[in-house]
Amino acid sequence: MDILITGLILGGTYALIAMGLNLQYGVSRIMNLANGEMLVIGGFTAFALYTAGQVSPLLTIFIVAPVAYVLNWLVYRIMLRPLVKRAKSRGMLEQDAILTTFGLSFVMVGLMLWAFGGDYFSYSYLARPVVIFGDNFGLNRVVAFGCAALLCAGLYLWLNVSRAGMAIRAVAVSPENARLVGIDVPKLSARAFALGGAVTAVGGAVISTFLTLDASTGVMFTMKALIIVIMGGVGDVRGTILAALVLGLGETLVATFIDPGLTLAAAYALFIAILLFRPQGFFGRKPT
Amino acid sequence: MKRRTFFKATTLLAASLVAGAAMAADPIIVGAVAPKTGPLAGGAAVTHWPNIALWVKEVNERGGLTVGGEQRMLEVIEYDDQTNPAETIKAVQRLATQDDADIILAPYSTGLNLAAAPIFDRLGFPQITSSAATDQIGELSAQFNDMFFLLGRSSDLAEDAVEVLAELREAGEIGNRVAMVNVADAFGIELAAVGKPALEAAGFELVYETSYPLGTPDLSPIMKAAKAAEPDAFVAWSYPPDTFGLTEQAMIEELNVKAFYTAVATAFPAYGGRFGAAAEGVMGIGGVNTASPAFQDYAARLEAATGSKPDYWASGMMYASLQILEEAIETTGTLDMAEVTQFIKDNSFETVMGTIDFDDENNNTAYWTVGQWQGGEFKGIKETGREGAVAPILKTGWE
Amino acid sequence: MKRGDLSNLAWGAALLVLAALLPLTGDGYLISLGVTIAMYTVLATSWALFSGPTHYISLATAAFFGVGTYVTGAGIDHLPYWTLLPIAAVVGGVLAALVGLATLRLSGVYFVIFTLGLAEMTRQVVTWYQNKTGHKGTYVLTDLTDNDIYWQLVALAGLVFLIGWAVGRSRLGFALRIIGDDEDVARHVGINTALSKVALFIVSGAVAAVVGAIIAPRYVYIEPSTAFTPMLSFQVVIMALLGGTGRLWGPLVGVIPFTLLWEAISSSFPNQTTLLLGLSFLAIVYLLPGGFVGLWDRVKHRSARRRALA
Amino acid sequence: MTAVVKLSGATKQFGGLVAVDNVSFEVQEHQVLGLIGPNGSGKSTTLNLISGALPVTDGDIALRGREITGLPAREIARKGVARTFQLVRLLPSMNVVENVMAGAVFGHRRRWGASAERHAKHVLETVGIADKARSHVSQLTYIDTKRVELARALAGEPEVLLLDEWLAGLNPTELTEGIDLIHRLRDEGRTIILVEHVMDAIRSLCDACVVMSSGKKIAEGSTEAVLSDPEVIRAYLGDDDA
Repeated sequence: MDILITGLILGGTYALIAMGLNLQYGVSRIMNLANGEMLVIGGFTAFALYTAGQVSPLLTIFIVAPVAYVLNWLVYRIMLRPLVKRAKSRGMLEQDAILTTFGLSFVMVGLMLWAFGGDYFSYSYLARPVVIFGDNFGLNRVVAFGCAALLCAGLYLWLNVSRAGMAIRAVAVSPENARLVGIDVPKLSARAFALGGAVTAVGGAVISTFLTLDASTGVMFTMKALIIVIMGGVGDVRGTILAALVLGLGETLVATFIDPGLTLAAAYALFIAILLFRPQGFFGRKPT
Repeated sequence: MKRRTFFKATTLLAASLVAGAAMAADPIIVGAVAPKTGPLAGGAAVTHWPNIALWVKEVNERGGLTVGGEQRMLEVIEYDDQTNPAETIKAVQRLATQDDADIILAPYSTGLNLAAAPIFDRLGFPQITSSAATDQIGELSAQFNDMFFLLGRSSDLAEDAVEVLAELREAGEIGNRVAMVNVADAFGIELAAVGKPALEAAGFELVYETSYPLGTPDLSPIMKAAKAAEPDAFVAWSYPPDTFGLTEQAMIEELNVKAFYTAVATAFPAYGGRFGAAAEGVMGIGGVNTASPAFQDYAARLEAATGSKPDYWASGMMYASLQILEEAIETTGTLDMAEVTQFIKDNSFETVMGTIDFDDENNNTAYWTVGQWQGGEFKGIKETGREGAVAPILKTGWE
Repeated sequence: MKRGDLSNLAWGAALLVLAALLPLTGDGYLISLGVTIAMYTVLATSWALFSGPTHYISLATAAFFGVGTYVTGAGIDHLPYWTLLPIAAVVGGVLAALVGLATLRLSGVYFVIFTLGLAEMTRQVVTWYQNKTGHKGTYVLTDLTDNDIYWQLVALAGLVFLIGWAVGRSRLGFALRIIGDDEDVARHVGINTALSKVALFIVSGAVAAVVGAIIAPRYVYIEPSTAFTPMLSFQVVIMALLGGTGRLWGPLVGVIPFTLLWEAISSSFPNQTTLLLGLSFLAIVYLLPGGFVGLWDRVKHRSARRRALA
Repeated sequence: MTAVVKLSGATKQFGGLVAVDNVSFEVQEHQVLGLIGPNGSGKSTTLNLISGALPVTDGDIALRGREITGLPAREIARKGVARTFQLVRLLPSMNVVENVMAGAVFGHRRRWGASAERHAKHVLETVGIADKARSHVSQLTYIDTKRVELARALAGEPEVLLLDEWLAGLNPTELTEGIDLIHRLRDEGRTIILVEHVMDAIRSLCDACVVMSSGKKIAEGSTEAVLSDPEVIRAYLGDDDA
């Protein structure tokens, strides 16, 4: 039981890391290698506000989200839109996006170093045990899981019920056809990208309550997020949630029953195995 | 080189405000290479860079280093090696040949120092490492004559931690059951490889033992399993992110052992800052004599000058390495590095960490191995010849 | 063999000899730059041998490179150095073959992420194994200088160019171009697409492993974080794409300016290195689509048109 | 005499949908067989089964009496089945002669180097665009792209040629040229299976026809007989017009 809960909680963390990228890659077709840096920026904001003014990270997210939204919207409009326009094919856009966002990740790390230095930022928030079914869990992780659940449920409902959400899903499925039914694809792509960035930054703020970050750690999160998104299937919220939970449970199971030294290796092995048997991920459509 | 003139202009401007007399002499060019980005940037930002800033500031405020009867200002050229040994090598080369550096400071971390060792050796520059812990000191100093080691042998660091536990056990304070974990990365593996046989040789019962990869996001399965094994002592050969993570998990799991040890970064001020009173009684790698006026004075100056607090392990050693270099240069009165190196080998030095004297293998044999958080400071409790060790206390819960 | 081929070979050999003369300058700084350039030339060119025609972006370079450094790290105390290079090649090649057979049916971004995961997984397995066996640090203490390492890399570069040149003229090279254009067509004209791709993937994997094995003595102390650094994979891709993968010499013209730019930025702006690298990187993507080869082709195309008009 | 291609009970299911349902027919040496039927009747899928683009769910396919069922496309190509695609697929980074060489180098009969190039040029002459050998494929007219693709298929000297709506989309002049071209191939004695909608072409080119509707074979026989079969007409035009 406690393994199950531990795994689920870790899965929630992973969902926070990956959900934003899923929107960015699934809808806007931008494989954003600067995703992890956006997460670290969210985490840093939470750290700064908490240490400076004892502002709860859970309140910080209401500042982080709109700011990150605007920033990412600008990034898309200014930097990525021209690439989308000039790309002749999906493959070319992917290649350009990899290069651009890789450069962007450098710029963001550089800005963070310049502004805040390279030190670890680490603080203690809600680091006390909470008892669930007779076992101890970190309150901050449980809270993070709650945030992840709310965020995922919210996104899922919004994408499936609201008009804008449906339009975004239409773009995810087929930008060409979405255009034909009168959806403003560039506008929605920008919004989805911005929303993805906001979600990632919020995730970073929440995660910083229990993970120690520094300006250079972003790439680790980018890699995890990429793996989860690909495992779940591009452009499907359910897939990402499922993949995050599977990964969380898998790592916890391996850590508990086999050898904690193999958790990360097992995570990659799981990812590789899933890709081999289901190259399009859990919920993905066949890659074209 | 445009940059050089720019640097020169700014340092000279700053210098002239403090000591106008120094204008006459050419500055001494000090080269510094260490991570500002990459995985080790966080550690270097605590332990390495602030010391260089402090040293240069203080020396220049004094009017510079006296070389050959002439006071010369220091001019630093800093390079970021991105935690990449290839960049370290390139940057040291660049300092030596393009920037004509008079002094090159040792890089940061075991790996980067060793990558740079062949060039320092070829250049004939002394490389006083303050953040390299290795067991190959004999072989290394035989191959690289100019390489000095301040931080000691990794085996001592691990063995002494075990010794502290053994002493607590002999005193009847703790039982015989030890849970040991380690991060599966270079230094963590090395420490565990020494620590495990040491624990066994000391007659401890290893009730739980495992490793975990660097960057494990959730350490709770490990802590749960460790707790389930009901240990009397918990030992983790850990690295910065997981040192924090393991401590937090121990609090959450209410792992109430009487001896709790985490390795690298326990001595960081950020550790005490994050865990506050809960850190009381936590043991870790390193330590200093916090009661020594020299260290207290150094800590105060560092914070005043750079805004950052020293860590209680390698920071002081880093500053000591600069003091040694300074004394060697000023006493010999030359920038001839062969002479400076020989002076370092032949003499002993008074530093913020106490007297330092290198042995035949260029090793500083007296260093701190284990420290413990006591009353908001990380005090040295075990050493290989330092004064001021305090007695260890037992960990009493996490409140 | 045509006359043009002969002259190309002669030019290549001449340039190689010229490159090999660099250590004679005795300038340690130039040589350390040379090592960087030679290393990335080998890695990017061998990367492009596979990824250029097939358009499969592989981020597995670090996996092979890391395995190579560990071959040297583990073997240096037991075997003569020279035997370690072929061993590294075999180990890298076998790893590439296994990975290739398993994954080359993945397409596009799936392959990209897979290879990224592979590098991490290899790293995890290597550290796990070291931990199991109670390893006490991997030291590679040799008498090899930067000059020796440089010459080895230049020789390897020569070999890679020769392989690339031979592949380009072979059925295999033609098959890969067809695969890159349209894999379905390739299958239907009778090409064993999987085998062709794996063959080239093995070449690039083996070469990267040998590079790792050659570089290991330079690092002295082998750590997983530096041996398997994901940055290496990204840099190789970026340099190759900056040069352009359409031609054998493409990656080379990417590696040289990129290394020099990198060097200029890190030496002139040590505190803003990362920021400025990122910015110049973006500038390259926006101003030089298709890399230098693309630029070259456009210029050639334009002048050809002008000539046609005149 | 064994048939060049023989299908026995070939079946292809996509999930619940049976696209090709238990279809059997044979093609003899030097025969041109038309595979006809309304849209969505499974003709192109049948062609894909023969070429190995899709694996069969059930049934057997043989080439000159040797089983090719379940073989990958490249093996089938090497054994002597060459095809064109419904939507022309040329190799965009290559010029015309290189496109054709792709077939000559890797097809049924393999050539390399100068010999492959000579052969490719020869085939280009056959299809009537030898003068454009060095052109880039992006500069070609529509019918010329079709010619190149046909030449690529021919270059491997296949046992049987599969043409998937090769004449579709051509304007009237081009159509005449196209039909003439295939006529020449037929006169050379090649074995061809063509999926086609253009009735004139079917009448003038095909020795025999197989008619499919909703995945099933509904008629088979000489072109004339098949085209006058009331059931075929009904399948094509719907019940109202019959």
